[in-house]
Amino acid sequence: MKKVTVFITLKEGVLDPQGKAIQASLHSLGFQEVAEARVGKYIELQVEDHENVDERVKEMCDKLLANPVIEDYRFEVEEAVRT
Amino acid sequence: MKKVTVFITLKEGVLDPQGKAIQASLHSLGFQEVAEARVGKYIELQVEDHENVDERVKEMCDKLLANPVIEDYRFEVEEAVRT
Amino acid sequence: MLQTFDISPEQIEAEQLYKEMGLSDKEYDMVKVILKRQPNFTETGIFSVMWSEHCSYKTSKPLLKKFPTKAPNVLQGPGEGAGIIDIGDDQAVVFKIESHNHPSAVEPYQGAATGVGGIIRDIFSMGARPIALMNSLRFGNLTSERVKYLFKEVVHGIAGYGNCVGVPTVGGEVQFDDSYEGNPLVNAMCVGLINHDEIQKGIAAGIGNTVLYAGAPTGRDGIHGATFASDDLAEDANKDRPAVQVGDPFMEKLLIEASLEVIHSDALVGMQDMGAAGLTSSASEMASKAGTGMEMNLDLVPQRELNMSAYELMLSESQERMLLVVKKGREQEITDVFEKYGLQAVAVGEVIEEKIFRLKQHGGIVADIPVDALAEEAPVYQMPSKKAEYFKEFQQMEMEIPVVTDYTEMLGKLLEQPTIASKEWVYNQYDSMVQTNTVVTPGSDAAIVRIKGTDKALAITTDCNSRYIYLDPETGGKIAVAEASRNIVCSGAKPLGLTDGLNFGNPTKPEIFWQMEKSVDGMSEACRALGTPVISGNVSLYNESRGKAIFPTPVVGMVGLLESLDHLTPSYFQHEGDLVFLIGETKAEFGGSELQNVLAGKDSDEVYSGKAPAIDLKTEAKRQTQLLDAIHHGVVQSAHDLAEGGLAVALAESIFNEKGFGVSAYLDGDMTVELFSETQSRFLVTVKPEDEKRFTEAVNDARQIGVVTSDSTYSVTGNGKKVIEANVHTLCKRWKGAISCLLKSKA
Amino acid sequence: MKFAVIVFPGSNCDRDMYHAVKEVLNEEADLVWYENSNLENYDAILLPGGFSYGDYLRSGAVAATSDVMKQIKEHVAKGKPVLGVCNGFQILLEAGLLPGAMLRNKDLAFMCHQEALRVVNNRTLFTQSYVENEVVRFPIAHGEGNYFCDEETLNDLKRHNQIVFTYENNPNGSTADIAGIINKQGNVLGLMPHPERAVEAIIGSDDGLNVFQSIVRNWRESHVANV
Ligand SMILES: Nc1ncnc2c1ncn2[C@@H]1O[C@H](COP(=O)(O)OP(=O)(O)O)[C@@H](O)[C@H]1O
Ligand SMILES: [Mg+2]
Repeated sequence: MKKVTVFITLKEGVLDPQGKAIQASLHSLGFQEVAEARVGKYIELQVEDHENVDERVKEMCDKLLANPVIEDYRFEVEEAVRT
Repeated sequence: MKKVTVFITLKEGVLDPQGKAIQASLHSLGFQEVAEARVGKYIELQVEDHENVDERVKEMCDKLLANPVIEDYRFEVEEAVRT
Repeated sequence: MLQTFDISPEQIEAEQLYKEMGLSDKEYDMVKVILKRQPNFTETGIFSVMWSEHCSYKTSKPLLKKFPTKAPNVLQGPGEGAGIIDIGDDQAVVFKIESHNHPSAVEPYQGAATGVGGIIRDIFSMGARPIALMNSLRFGNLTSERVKYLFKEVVHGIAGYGNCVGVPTVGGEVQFDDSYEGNPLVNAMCVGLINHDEIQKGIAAGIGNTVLYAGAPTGRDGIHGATFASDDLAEDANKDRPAVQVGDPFMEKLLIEASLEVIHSDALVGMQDMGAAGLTSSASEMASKAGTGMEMNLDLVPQRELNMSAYELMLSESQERMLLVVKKGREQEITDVFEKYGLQAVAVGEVIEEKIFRLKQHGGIVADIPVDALAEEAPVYQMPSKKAEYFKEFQQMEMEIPVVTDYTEMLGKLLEQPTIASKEWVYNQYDSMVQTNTVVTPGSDAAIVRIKGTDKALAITTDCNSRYIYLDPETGGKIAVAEASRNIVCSGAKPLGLTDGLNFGNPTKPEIFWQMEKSVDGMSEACRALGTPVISGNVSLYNESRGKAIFPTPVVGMVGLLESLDHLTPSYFQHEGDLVFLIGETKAEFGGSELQNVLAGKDSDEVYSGKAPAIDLKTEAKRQTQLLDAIHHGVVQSAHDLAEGGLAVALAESIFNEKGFGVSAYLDGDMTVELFSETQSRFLVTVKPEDEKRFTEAVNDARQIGVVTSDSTYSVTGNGKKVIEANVHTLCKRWKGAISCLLKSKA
Repeated sequence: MKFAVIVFPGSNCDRDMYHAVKEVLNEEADLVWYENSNLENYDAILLPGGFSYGDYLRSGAVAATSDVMKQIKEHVAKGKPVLGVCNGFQILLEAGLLPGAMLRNKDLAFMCHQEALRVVNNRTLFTQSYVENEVVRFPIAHGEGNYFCDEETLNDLKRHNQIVFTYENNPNGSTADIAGIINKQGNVLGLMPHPERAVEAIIGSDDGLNVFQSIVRNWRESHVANV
């Protein structure tokens, strides 16, 4: 079993209203040091061992998990430590 | 400047309807190997250098970024490479 | 949380572990008598949730008996998932209100969302299509960050769930008072529409029939939620709390469609949602109602997590689950329907003749309990009641007329009070129009939802001024029902009946029980006087934080019928030159008023004092009947009831819309009283000049107090002098912006 | 003419769409469950609003990958009309039938109210019954209606007159006030506001009826011409 973590972020140049709102709230809570906040998605997949896991995950991202018009993605594959 | 990445996930045992739906959809796209999907948030912060960055980020998470009733979080701090 | 493994019956008794689960010593002894042995861990848990206030109504049952519940058009009174009232043409309206206060205090988004999900299931489990949602909310004042967070998240949660399932949220109410600071109230109401021949009941009839479990698998969510709901909110509400229930509105939407499809099959015998106390209460209640027993194999129950114990499976409050009883041999027809929607429906047991609730797991019997002991025969207590000291004091107080110097400024201030201010910030986030039936959207006295294929419509409102009820529970209880009825009548509809959400503090305190008793008395009397039976309801007790109770808040959700859309009457002014009439005389009544609130100042401990406004139910009933008649005869252009802030606020609300009218009013007497008193049973009505005679003949206690103007000025002349002159847009801006302004401002 | 209203798991404006064409306009219409459907015999396809698949991941993303989209693409290739409203619009974007993507509303909140729209292009089969630059009122009800596209796409949209409806008072932050766009071929319209909620005065507006009437008129014209 593999643990795959996919990180999906908004492309540079795409406005991130959620990030803006978080930044503003952090400021109003006194965290003035936060110069920018951007919000993305984090997806954890448990994937059964399979040839070319990397390729398959890439396909999942392209077909469903990320929208190329507004999002970039990257992912990491590691051995799953299941409890 | 530091780049902080915060990973927020639902606590063990808390229902993740979004993850369930993604898993089902990956299956119907033929990715049968996906045994589980869980969705979390990924927040990238650009933080001005500051003493005890770690402590401050922990505070941000506790106060705003994560909902301690249903979510866990972890974060990484690294030197920012700004473009 | 207690661990379920390896705890023997002996240990439960010796260490009094039953107490931790919510059973008293006496109740535990009763259980032993019923079982003729010591209960095991699972059984103790089952008894404790079934005998909790939430499921058994053990302290409120004697009070609920006082409500009038019958009328010729009532098809189903309290007792089922929801009540049903006939509306003609073989159709009926189904409705109920439910609280989700404690979960919302801990996790406001999910607490509110799952509250909405739960009440919707109550409606469609009767076979009705949910057509409208309402909500009644109470929070502390919008000054602390925590309260703002609770308020925002509760609204988001309601929106998040209701919008997704496609049931419009058409109205509601929000009030703010310090008493709700640590214990907000989140009551949600759902209204459904049903054909007479589609009415379902939650019964497990027919020996040998199959018990089907449908919907989401069971996880460890909200275990002991029912007893939790019957508990004081501890200082640290986040500690030691059950895993929060998370709602999945998408799953609910599929469940609605699948459930409304299976009711057309005669293979279906009974259906009930799994609400509080999950599988335990739905299964045992279905059997108890049918006079049967039930046997279930817990190994067959769909499970989301590994190694779940029988205790956890039976007490879990995972959302979006239904229990069905289906004719033996015809399970496939039903499971096929669920499958179409991607839902699992699996056989988990059968109906048995022996009136026993028997559970098996891993090849052994894990619970064996007489069914009726869990439901009908649950203990009922007559709690001691004592007239509250504060009440005696308030009754002695002489009413003084408060001093107001600048009426224009006071009007502006009142309009900015969050309880009076526009709730647009709230309802703009709700999909109020899906299903394309919403004729009157949020922002009016009552919401109006038409019934497609007919010329009829339903009017819906929720009301409860808890300040009056705090000052005088009996009078306040009458007012709550009367106000709801007024809102229905103003829209042109005839009140049909109501659902009540009784939110109170700890009933074991005699003064709290007295509040409950008296408000129920008052409500019952008003129901009789106004002809509105109670067809369903909900009780939420122990609404306290740090030992201090909320204001007694018995919310009234009322539904009325517009027999023709021609009767539809707006709450705001319609044409320039129309005559403005006030129905009812005005007395100096300021106890519990918004004026009292504004004048009390921030630091005062007791904001509200004195007597609640008086109400005479005969007068109330007469005025409502006359006004409705006048509306039906077509002589009324708009009608609005007078509530918080009195006449001054009602006049303002009547011109705050895109029509751009103004008003010019002339009054005599004490201006503070005329403008701001909250005397009951009053209405603001506009009439075309040519209809004046017909109107005054139809309605006795009306007098003209002004005219609708076109100049966007709010003007009042008192005793011949100008006392208020204000620009409508300026006033409206203050009223509209007040809540979002408070939410943005820093504490 | 015959309409298909596609019902996905989680669609919730399907009946409203059906009511508009079937009961208000008296045209033939079916609610078509997304699985095992045959769309061949329908003249127009309507993708209703709602929360298909809970709007989990991204609005419309999961529905856009479902099998029925293949048939919808064939239908489009034949030049037959497809109208996607709200979630239907989001599905069309996710499926690549229209350019761009939806972001969360700029204020992050779901919003529901009447909005004034301008019909900037009335020379489409969906808008021919409107007057050019007519201002109409439709309800909006969405949390992710903030239309986004890059500069190049925007210029392309403008060049080909693909912007059909714009907001008079942009409520959600949409690029260029865009409320609705059409594909280059002119037979796929995506629209965030709800014309099907504006088909009877009693529910607040009947300004939306012309969208459906336009489709019918266009079909009648071409149909009669073909005979
Ligand atoms: N929680 C809410 N949800 C939806 N609509 C609300 C809510 N609170 C208030 N409203 C709307 O705002 C309007 C004014 O509310 P309120 O001041 O409580 O009116 P009333 O005094 O007539 O009961 C009502 O029409 C109601 O529909
Ligand atoms: Mg009112």
